[in-house]
Amino acid sequence: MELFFYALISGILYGIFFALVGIGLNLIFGVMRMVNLAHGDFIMLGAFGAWLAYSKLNMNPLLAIPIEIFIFMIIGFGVYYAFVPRLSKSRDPEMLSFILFFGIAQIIEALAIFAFGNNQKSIPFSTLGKGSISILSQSIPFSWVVSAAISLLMIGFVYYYLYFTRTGYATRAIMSSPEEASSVGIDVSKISAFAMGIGLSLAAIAGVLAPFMIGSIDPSIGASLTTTSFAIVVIGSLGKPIGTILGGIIYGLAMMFMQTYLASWTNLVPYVILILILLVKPSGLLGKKVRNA
Amino acid sequence: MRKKNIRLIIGIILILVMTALFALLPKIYNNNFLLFNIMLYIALAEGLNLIYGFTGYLPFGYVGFFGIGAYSASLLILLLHVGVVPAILLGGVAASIVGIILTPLLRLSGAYFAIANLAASQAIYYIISNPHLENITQGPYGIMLSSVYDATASYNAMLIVMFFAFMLVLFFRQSRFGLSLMAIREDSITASVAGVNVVLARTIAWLLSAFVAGLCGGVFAWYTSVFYPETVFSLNISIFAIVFVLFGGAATLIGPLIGTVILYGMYNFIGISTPQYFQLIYGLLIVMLIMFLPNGVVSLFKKVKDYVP
Amino acid sequence: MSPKEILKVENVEKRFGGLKALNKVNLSVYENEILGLVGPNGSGKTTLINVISGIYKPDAGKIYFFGKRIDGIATYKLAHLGINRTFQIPKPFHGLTVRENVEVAALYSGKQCLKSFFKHLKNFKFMEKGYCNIEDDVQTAISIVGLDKLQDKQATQLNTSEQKLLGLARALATKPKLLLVDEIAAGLNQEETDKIAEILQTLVKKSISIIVVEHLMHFIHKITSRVVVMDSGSPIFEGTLEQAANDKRVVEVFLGG
Amino acid sequence: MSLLEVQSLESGYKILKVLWGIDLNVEQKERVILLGVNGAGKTTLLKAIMGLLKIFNGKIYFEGKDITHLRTDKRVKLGIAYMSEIGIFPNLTVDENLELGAFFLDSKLTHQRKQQMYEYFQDLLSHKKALAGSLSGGQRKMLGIAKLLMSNPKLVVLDEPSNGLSPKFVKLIINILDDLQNKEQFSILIAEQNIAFLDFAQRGYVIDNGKVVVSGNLSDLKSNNIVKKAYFGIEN
Repeated sequence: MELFFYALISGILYGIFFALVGIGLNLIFGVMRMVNLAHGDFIMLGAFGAWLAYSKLNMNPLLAIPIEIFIFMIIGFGVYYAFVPRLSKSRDPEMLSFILFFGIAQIIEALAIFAFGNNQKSIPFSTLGKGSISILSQSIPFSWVVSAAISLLMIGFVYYYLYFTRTGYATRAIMSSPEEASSVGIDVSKISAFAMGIGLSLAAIAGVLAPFMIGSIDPSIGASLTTTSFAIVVIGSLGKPIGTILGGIIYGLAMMFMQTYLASWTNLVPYVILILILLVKPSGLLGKKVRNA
Repeated sequence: MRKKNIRLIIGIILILVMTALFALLPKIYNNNFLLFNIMLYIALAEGLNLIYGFTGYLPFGYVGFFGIGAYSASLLILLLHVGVVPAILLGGVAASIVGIILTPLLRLSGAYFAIANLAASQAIYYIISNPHLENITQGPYGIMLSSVYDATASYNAMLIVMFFAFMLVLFFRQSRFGLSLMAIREDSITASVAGVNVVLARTIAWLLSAFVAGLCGGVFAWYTSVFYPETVFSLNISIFAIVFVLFGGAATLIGPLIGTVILYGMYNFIGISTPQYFQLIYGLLIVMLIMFLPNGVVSLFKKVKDYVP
Repeated sequence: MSPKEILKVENVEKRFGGLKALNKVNLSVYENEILGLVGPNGSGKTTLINVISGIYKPDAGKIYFFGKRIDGIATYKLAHLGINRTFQIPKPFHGLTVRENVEVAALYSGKQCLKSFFKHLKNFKFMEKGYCNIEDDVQTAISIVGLDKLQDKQATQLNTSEQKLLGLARALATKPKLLLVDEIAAGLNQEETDKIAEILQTLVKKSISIIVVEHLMHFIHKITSRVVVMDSGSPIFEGTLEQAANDKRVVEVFLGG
Repeated sequence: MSLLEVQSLESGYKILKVLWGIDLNVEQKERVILLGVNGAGKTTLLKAIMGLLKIFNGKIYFEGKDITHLRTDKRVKLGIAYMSEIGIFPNLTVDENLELGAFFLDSKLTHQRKQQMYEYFQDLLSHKKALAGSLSGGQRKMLGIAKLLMSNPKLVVLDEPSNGLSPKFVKLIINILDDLQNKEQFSILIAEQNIAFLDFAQRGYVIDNGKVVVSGNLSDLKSNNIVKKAYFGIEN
């Protein structure tokens, strides 16, 4: 029972963090139907941002968050205007975006190796607060709680943006139909570029927390984070950013319970979940994105 | 003479020249390892071309079949004492069987298929490398095949597999079966209206593609004789094959060949010691290709397009 | 002697979610006729075509083709049996030439042909010309629609009307006995429309029955002897177009109440 | 100067040309109807006017300004409001839909305008927080019209507002439009196949196969034979 509660609590905390990991990918897909295969690499960059702040500038890594939001907003606008309008006109935007962002992922990873080397880097957990706190008589590291709280806060911001601001309405209008959106006077490309900026910033913020949740970081962690993000997003339904919270928590719980009871098979979790969901209920979770015949 | 027949003749000549070249090169050039790897990637790229080029499904987890081929062949040799050649063939069959298990993935559209296939290959990797299965797969500790090691024979086996992959692609390129596959790639509903059994044709291409990767894996295992799960399930194998095909041009015989020779050559030149340089270059190449040349280098030869095998 | 009935649609229903796209549809097509299928958008015309050509499976009802039940049979098998169609928006196989487009369709147009395909596959003769003797079928189909001169062109290089003709040629290459033509005149000018009307009329003389779905009434008027008017998923009228124009219910459907 | 002037417009979808040279104009405060069977090109024409389709040839002027190649959202800002056949965002609430109808106005104006709309459409007020997709067919059209008028447009362009409605609701919609047009004095271009709208309009065009076949004032159009010819392609 001890183990069960531990797995439950840590699973939920991790789940909230993983929701943040996936939500940017889903936002970008929902708004512009682009598959950001470099999502994990943007997370990795965010993580290195935190590491730089901590080890080079002696800052609290959390202070990297506002700076990263600023930087990744700009990157988001750049990426949008450089690629998306042109891709949208092609015959198969979804597939081409997939390959294009795969290329971008390779570039990011290579540049990260130039900048940071191949060695693993880490930030001591204690920078987010020392010791642990007791929840349901389970001792949980304080850094997990802080990370989960920040993740929740960020998801709250996304929710607020989408459901309580006019730009947010416009963003949801574009998700529902770009054509309809432009015919009520919405500048679809500007709002989409902004969504790209938000999506990448969210990835970066997840990255800032990654050293505390995932452990040490290196430039190669991007690929598996991308697949994990896909698993999370697909569970919660693609194209619906808020659904990602559900995906994150299911994923976090599945992982923690596996780690508690069947540790050596934990690595399989994201892949098996992803395949099972795609096969069992592809139409339900992916809308109409299923091939005919 | 019809363009198609000219194309066939060029294709056959090309295949014969390439095969002869790789048969003779070891006598004058002693970097046997490099030659083997080029053949390996040509075969893998052409095998991936069967499914990506002709049906449009991008198998990001193609390496899964390669790894399955390597492990099946090795375990058959080690545990059941099967002869090397039949073991490699059975490795190909094993890859195809995994392909059959994964056929439901073909129901998914482009990007989801690619991601699901990637996930499948990772799942296979984590199963095979799991320490709990040490008694069967040796888990993470890898495979030792030194008892059957034979550098020359395994090199020649690779030559045959490459030839076989070439012939399959040429068959797809020239035959009406290949034509119906391309029709499916363009529009599966219209193809079925034209009388093509879409599901069957697609599955055949998928299984043949898996078979080629499985054979490559088996021969690779024989040639290297010592390997770890992460060697034969390295995502880089998928990525290289995909990039080579994209670069050269899919759905042709010569595209993946050009892609492999140029890019693997470059990799060998600058990449092995500092792989990030190569990674940067092919990352940039992909971005440029998608933006400016989505059909690969081959599409530059528009005028003679009909003669490109 | 009454003309032979080749297609019989019996109480066919098709739902999409809560929406009944087809509701108890009964319809017959006879030998050597062009039947016009008209009605407002969303009345179920294209859905009916999709059900007959096997793209959708009906939720209820039966369809007979030469007395044989065909509802729920896969599209490609229907193509082999002799039912084929064109699409409103032409869908040529890009990257294939005009001739190759038609070849794909001709390839599977008969059992004997299929057998010989595999026989030659076994003997590795698959690349030889005429293994399946489909060359004649391909050429016939191409010349009926008049694309002979363009047959080595890439399908993408064709204009709209040529792409529509290519769609027709592809359908003809499967040697259909029943041809479903979905809004072929949309987007064409008068001259091109007339040409297609002429082609369809020659096809009927070759014992191909045709169902034409069309909004262009003068086109329907010119080539059909009988029309069926659909509304909200059911046929509400059957007769000549003149009779339809004077039928109170039909007028109501078209002009609103 | 006409409010909207369309000159020999050709447009369509990718390779499919649907409009073959359309001439049309709408004057200030005028109600113009566009009749034709489905597939005649009505929706295509409206989309082309809104900039949602590529213009192959011809010109579009709004208040004398050439808007042929202007982006859709900028046209809306000039004062053309458009209601497509769907007309609403089903995944957004009623209130959010209205808010988006005047997306480029400042929030104070938007708020005032919203109150005005809730006054016009009492029914919508009681469903303020409901998802637009959960409304009944009639309510959706009301919401569509309210959203349309949010931005105080000079010209409203409606695509088949009667689509899917029972004759009773069609009457209701016509009455609402009639009433609002009298109050707010915008111009209307309305595409319909339901001739119940004939009485509502002052002038109209009948299009067939992407061309204007008949145009004129109400009495011209009411001569049943002309409409029938356009609808059935036969004379009798």
